Amino acid sequence: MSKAKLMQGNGAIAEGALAAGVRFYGGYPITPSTEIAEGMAKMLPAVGGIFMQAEDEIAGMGLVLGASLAGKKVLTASSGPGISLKQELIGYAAAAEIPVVIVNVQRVGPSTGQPTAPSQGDVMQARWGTHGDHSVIVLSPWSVREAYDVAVRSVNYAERFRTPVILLTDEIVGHLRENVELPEEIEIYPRRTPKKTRAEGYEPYAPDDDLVPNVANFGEGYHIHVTGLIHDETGFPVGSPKVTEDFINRMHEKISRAADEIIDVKQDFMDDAEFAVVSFGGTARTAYESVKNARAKGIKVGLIRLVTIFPFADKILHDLAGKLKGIVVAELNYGQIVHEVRRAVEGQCKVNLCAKYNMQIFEPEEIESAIEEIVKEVNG
Amino acid sequence: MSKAKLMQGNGAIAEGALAAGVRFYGGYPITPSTEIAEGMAKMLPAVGGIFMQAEDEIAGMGLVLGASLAGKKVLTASSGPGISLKQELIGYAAAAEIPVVIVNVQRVGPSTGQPTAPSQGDVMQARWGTHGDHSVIVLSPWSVREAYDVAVRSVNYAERFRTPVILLTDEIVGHLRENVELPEEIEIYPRRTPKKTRAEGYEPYAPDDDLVPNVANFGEGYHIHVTGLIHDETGFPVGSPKVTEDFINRMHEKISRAADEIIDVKQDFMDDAEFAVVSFGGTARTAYESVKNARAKGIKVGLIRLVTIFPFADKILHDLAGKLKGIVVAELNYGQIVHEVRRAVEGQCKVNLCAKYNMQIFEPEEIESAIEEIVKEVNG
Amino acid sequence: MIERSYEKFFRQNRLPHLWCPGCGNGIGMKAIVQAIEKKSGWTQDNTVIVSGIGCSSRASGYMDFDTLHTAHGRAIPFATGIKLANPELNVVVITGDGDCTAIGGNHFIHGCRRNIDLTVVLFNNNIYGMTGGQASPTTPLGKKATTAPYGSVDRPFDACKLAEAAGATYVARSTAFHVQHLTKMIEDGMDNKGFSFIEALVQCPTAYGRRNKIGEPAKMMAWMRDNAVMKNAWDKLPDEKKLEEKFPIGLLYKSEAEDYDTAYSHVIEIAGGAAK
Amino acid sequence: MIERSYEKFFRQNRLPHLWCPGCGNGIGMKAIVQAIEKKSGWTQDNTVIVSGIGCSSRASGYMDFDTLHTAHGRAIPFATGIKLANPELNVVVITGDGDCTAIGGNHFIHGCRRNIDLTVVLFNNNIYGMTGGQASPTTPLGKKATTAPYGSVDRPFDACKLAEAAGATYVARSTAFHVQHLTKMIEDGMDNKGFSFIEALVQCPTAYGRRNKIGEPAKMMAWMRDNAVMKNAWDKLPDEKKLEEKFPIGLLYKSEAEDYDTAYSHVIEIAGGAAK
Amino acid sequence: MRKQLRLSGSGGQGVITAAIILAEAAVSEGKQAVQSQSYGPEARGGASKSEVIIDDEQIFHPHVKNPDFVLAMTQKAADKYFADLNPEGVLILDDDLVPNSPDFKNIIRVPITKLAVEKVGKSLFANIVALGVLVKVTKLVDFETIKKAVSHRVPPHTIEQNMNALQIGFDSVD
Amino acid sequence: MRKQLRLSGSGGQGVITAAIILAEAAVSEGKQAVQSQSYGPEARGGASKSEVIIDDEQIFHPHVKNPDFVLAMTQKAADKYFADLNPEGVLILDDDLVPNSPDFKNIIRVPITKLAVEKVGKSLFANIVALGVLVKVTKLVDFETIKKAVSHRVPPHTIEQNMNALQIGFDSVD
Amino acid sequence: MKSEFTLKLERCKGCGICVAFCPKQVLALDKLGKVYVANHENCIACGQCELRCPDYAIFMDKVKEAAK
Amino acid sequence: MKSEFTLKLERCKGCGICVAFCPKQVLALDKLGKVYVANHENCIACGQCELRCPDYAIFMDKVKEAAK
Ligand SMILES: Cc1ncc(C[n+]2csc(CCOP(=O)(O)OP(=O)(O)O)c2C)c(N)n1
Ligand SMILES: Cc1ncc(C[n+]2csc(CCOP(=O)(O)OP(=O)(O)O)c2C)c(N)n1
Ligand code: SF4
Ligand code: SF4
Ligand code: SF4
Ligand code: SF4
Ligand code: SF4
Ligand code: SF4
Ligand SMILES: [Mg+2]
Ligand SMILES: [Mg+2]
Repeated sequence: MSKAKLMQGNGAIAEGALAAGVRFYGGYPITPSTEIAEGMAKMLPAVGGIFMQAEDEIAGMGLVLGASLAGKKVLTASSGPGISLKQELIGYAAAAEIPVVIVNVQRVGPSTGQPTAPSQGDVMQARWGTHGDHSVIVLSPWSVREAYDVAVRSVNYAERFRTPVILLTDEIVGHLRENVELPEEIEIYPRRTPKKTRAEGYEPYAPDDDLVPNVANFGEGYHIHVTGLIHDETGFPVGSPKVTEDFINRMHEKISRAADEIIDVKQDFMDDAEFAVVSFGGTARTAYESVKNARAKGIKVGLIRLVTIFPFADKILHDLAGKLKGIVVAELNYGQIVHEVRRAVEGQCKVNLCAKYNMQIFEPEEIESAIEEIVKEVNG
Repeated sequence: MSKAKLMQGNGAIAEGALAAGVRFYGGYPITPSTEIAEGMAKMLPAVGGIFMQAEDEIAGMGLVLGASLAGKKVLTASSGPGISLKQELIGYAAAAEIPVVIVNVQRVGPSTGQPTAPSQGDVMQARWGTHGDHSVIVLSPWSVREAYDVAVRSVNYAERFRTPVILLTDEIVGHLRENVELPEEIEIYPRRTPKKTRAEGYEPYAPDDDLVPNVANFGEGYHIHVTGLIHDETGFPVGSPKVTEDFINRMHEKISRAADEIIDVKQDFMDDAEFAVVSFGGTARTAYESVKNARAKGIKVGLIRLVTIFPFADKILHDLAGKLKGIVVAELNYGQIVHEVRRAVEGQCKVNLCAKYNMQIFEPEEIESAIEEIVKEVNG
Repeated sequence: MIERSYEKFFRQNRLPHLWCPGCGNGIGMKAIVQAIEKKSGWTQDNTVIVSGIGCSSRASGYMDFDTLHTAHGRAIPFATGIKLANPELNVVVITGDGDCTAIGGNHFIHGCRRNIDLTVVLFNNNIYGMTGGQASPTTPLGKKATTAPYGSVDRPFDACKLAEAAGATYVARSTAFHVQHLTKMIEDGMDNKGFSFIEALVQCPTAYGRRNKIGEPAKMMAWMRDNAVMKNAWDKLPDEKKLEEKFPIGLLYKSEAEDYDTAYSHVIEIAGGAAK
Repeated sequence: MIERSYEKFFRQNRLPHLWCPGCGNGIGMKAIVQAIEKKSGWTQDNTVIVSGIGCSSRASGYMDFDTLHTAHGRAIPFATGIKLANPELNVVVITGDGDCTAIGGNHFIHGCRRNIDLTVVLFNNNIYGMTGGQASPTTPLGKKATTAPYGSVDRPFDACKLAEAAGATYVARSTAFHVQHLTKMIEDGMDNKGFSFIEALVQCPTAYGRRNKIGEPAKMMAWMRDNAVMKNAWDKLPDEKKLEEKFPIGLLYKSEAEDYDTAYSHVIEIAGGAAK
Repeated sequence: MRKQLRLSGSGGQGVITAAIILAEAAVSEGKQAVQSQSYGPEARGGASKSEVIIDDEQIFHPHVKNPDFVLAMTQKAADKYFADLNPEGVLILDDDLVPNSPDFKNIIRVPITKLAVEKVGKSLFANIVALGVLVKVTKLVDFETIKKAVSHRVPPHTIEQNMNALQIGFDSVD
Repeated sequence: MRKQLRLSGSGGQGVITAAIILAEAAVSEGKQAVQSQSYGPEARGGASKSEVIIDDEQIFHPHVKNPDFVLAMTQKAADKYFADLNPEGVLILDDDLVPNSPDFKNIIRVPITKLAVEKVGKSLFANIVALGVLVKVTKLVDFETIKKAVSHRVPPHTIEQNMNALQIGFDSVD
Repeated sequence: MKSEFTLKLERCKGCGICVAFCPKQVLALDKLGKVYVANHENCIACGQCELRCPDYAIFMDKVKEAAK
Repeated sequence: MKSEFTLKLERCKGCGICVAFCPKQVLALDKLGKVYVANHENCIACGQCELRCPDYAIFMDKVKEAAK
């Protein structure tokens, strides 16, 4: 018998987070993310962790941010309406540099939309949903196994960069069950710890070499102050232009500096490709078949799959575009990532949108025709 | 004595909204938007209208959406943290097509940030803050008089397109007092009314010629149903791919179709310009001086000022870029609208960012040097 | 058969409703329309039904009035906006235990506080039905839910107590078993010019009953019959007889206070905008 | 002078604090640190102060513990997360009337319901101080605020009643005038293993007093002195003497119930994760 | 060898559970399997559909377009889902709940729910009876494998009844 | 003729009101005026600053970089804001509240708060006394105009005291 | 005979509430789970069935005894 | 003399609370609004001033009468 088992995407996220050390979950149920909460409710107490159902999504964020500050690795999950409600505190996590992973299992919006149907309509929100300049890491898996891996990675990134990480999946992957073999061992990034004592002049928000501060957990005797106001290295608010500028720079640079490492773009059939499909999440599974089918018809097309959505793979896409005749962006929405792709490509090649937003997932033929279309448009 | 008077930007917004027919305000106080609420609290009951202080920003949105459905023109105002909280119901307004104007007087974020300092850091949030595909109109004034005008226009657009309109101003304009002469008469777009009786088969969400539905007010005997679920022309939810697609298309097209009319881009010194500064809101005032100063030094530079931020002026910028050597985007944030400009420009000319995010407004020299910089970079 | 007069209050083309077999929501919804029917001056044209999100909140879609299916937890602010914008309208809110006391808890207590003239009917099934059985703020201690697989440890709210403490001027409780009583409680609530709160216990055989091994709808209603005690009797009950599962039904609290719209009309007067 | 022992609980380099002359927040903050001082086992290292946003909530920045200045209204969820993640910590919440009962109202009642082991001190100044004087849910009827220029018509909350109805196991009230009593009330609240709520009436001369023509801080405190009635005396007071402005102070409610963390430890046991 | 199945019915009939068990059985035999589902837009009482793809190779696109087998446990489901059935495929219907057979070549009618009620004691077991039928008809997994898969999924005290249900379903067709 | 002013002090001193009244007076004389303000990051007790630009032509950039006049009502404000004063400009200080004069050429010291307390009866009127001083020193608006502007702004029952305060300020310098 | 029944069977979901609360065991569910009147003669026209049916599927009208 | 005062004047904001609640009119505010001890001899060392000072600016220590 093989070691593979059938597992659901949402379940794999819960398992991955648990494996990466998450010991606190706070959140509010919503379709199609609820299985993550339910899995956590079952599994966490069995390892001495805590699951708490909050009174709403905002409280869910508050709970996990508090627990994170008290030393636990934390997770929360929701879908569109709940993610919209969490926006203020996502910004708080960014500003106060609190490690937290927020899962968004996307369904059709806007508003209540089509609650049980798949979509990828929250991509731009993941980047820009909260007010003010901030940075964020957004990852999107295409398979159940990758959901597990990305969950581990999200927890690690949250801890390493002390930043909110959005695990942006979709109903396709979240509710899909398929074969997985889980890794025996995974790498875990431990909670960062102070490198100085108070006597040595410890400053909780003083950046380490990687620009990330080693903020002490509450209860360790450091008497730190944490605030959503803009603050200096001591953690206390300061109304100074210099501090403000430095703070906002550091927020962005701690991530952009590590961008090459964070940005994970998979390429298939790209070696000799003249055309490419850019896709992500559950849609990329269909795009993969479309590309294979188009290859079978002799079209030199490849697949560029964004596992990391933000920071956006500007440079990779810019460079690839230089060698391509055309790009089809396949996404399950009215057109969102296509804007980012167009921006990155800077007119070097044609960029067409293959969008679908009728509550159903793509069929391979639909992306195939978009490929054939662009080939025709370019090659005449 | 002149008819001019000294008026504050926030006050002008309140006055403009009142003049445009707003008779209901619901919201929660927050710096630097509070004067709008305070103005409404004072003025509304004097014209028989209602001001209500909500228990939070979400309730504030709920109040105005309910009141709008019951036939009143409505306004709410807030700033970053509160706008983040309103996101879910902004999406509801888009989905259920409820006229509402939401004012965001921007301050420094993320999170609590620098509550009393100016910023333009919520521009992309205004477009993408709520989950799911949706469209929205975003307007930004640069002066107190324009704040009044834009308030009138926002109310008119909300009514005409039955959509949330975001009046995106900033602390600069919001708290600025300057000379204004208010117009004696303004054009007012009245609440849309049903064109059929129930007996004639009235369907509240059946689009009119302009794709906007003539939804009856509550209490007029139509027995309509309003929901945030995706619905068909009857207003009732339907789990159909076709209905979903049509719905999302119409949401977008009712606005994109009128885009030429909505998009308001002011151009100064652009006739013979080789370079341009793109700016908006309070920052554009400084940019204007910078451009004048640069002109004085012989640089052929003009100012492109976005009064309408979304729908974005893709075509205008694309066309202008074709004739320009370089564009400087001046914005009081880490770089947001520059992404949109780059996307629109498609590599036709150089696009540089002149960003400032240290809680202070630009000085003319800063944008001037950015102009000189790009001239040097391009002309060598 | 004589056509039942309350049937005109339903959108016939949308029936049968989508609730599960034996779901108590259907009983609650009928109680509401029957109460409306009895109110003189309340018509289909001047009555608005507002609901949140949840199984219970789907009721608005079946009722032939102007109806509003808002967002989860937000029915009361929307309803408040409607009422204040047009005080001629009679506004009824239908909400669930999650909708009203979890995500909507703040709006609930503030509605009570301001004494907005609304009739709020809470369909309390002690669970999140719509999303498949997560614990709600009214799930009893020890009961199971998908998010309380080991039994709930969160102490439940008494929504009626909360309403009273927050300022509601009419507070009553009844159950799906006691249909006629429930109808009367709603009717009386509609008479109160101010915030009226009626908690209607309803069975959810699917998401609550099944998991807690009392799945039969009729059994759940029999439980209501056996444990509900009329308020008068309850008040006379010695404490030792107020056993675990027993609870009072009937009018639990009533007081007099100016409703918000009337209060605000004074503001308009002072401000000189009386020609409202 | 003998150095006052409670001064060590302040971050000396951040004093003087930024509150207005005569603001009652300073008195409330001192009461809290003096209460902490009296608690055996509570140290600067194992005590966490959590606040929301508002003038009152700036207190956390002046206190030399691990301190957390959250977002407006959200102190209780953050505090709950901290307490559950590390039950060894003593968690004190400082909040304002707007922070706790307006935007934070839902978290407040849910904290009470779950009986989380927190000590929540509400600095009630009947106004939004920080944003310059808008009405709060505790602004008395008829009083003026920038958003109630014609006098408030929103009936105010009795936060203590609300806490009790929502499930808090310790509820007390005192005032900035009654400093020692206030300190005692906070101290006793800290002894309660469960949700303890202490409402501290504090004067805001700037945003409330001035607009309502009682601007002098000492006058506002004299009002507290003259209108507060000790609970025992209050209970004996005939109704006709419970005049408009009179209010009870002291321990208003107390009950026994398992706190959330203890309750959840049973879940962990059942689930087999006892080695917590 | 790719085979695609669609199991359909209404909310409470357990077709999703049946599909999951089938996929689990396939996986335990070393095959690749993908299971997905969709509910009606209405959370309650609406239609319910679950799809399983079984293959020797990795499965990307997870959606079944032209299933090889369709199980329909209500008339509505039968009417809606037979249309895109592979013409060579098989349509399995609950004999009582689908009074009108759609116009399709290969139809197998089994009184699934009735068997569950009459022979196992509760309509609750209809999905497991159906699973027995499916295993027999599709030959995608061993009967022994499906027995193991079922006993892993169901509450311990119901294993016996479930085994019984499986067997009854399996034996109801030939 | 562009003239730029900065009025500074601490939270409760009313410098913002004074600036607004000055700008209103300028506008009523047909000039262009722009008034802006900034609080400390702390809402309470912090520093408070308000700027006015008066010109014949439209004013775009609203920020004062090198003011022609600075009024400082606290030591902190004086120390902070004299630095970018136009070297030919004037620095007006509250004599009691700014014990140490910054190192600047043109300084006018007036016991503004003391005058308000002693001659008008309340420190509350210090800002209006300051306004009187400013009008005299800057000559930007007529004394009559500022009197009208003040009486439009303040509560009716305080007009007399305010006129008195204005006059006292106006007369305190020559 | 004191009662006349109208069954809107497309509405009946077979929940069994009417069956359970009928004091006289008049009602029953058929194979497909729809209500039917099994023992009409026992009916006392109390109306409990109609009262509690959550689906408005069963209607009981009293008819004059004479009509028997 | 029964009391000794320590004034942390950088903290005093001149709110007048100590002045108002002193039962013996011992305290007063100076021109710049800072507290000072005006009539020390009247002080009864009751501690009300220290108790209610919101700014922790005034401290009263009892000293032995003998020290007089
Ligand atoms: C903001 C938001 N969060 C969560 C949900 C998901 N959701 C829909 S209904 C519901 C709970 C319903 O429970 P209740 O209010 O008790 O109604 P019931 O279904 O039990 O009648 C939840 C959590 C949502 N739609 N929106
Ligand atoms: C989400 C959000 N909304 C509004 C505000 C603005 N705000 C800051 S403090 C405050 C009210 C403060 O009142 P209260 O809690 O009573 O505290 P006080 O200042 O009176 O002590 C408000 C409305 C905010 N910071 N965040
Ligand atoms: S899940 Fe429960 S509440 Fe929802 S329809 Fe079914 S029985 Fe009713
Ligand atoms: S505004 Fe009021 S609450 Fe805030 S610091 Fe001043 S006096 Fe205190
Ligand atoms: S109560 Fe109604 S739905 Fe239930 S079985 Fe009887 S008739 Fe059918
Ligand atoms: S009317 Fe009464 S006796 Fe007759 S069937 Fe109905 S419940 Fe039974
Ligand atoms: S109470 Fe304190 S702050 Fe106020 S005047 Fe006295 S010493 Fe100064
Ligand atoms: S100790 Fe008592 S008497 Fe002495 S100054 Fe203080 S308050 Fe007055
Ligand atoms: Mg419920
Ligand atoms: Mg307050």
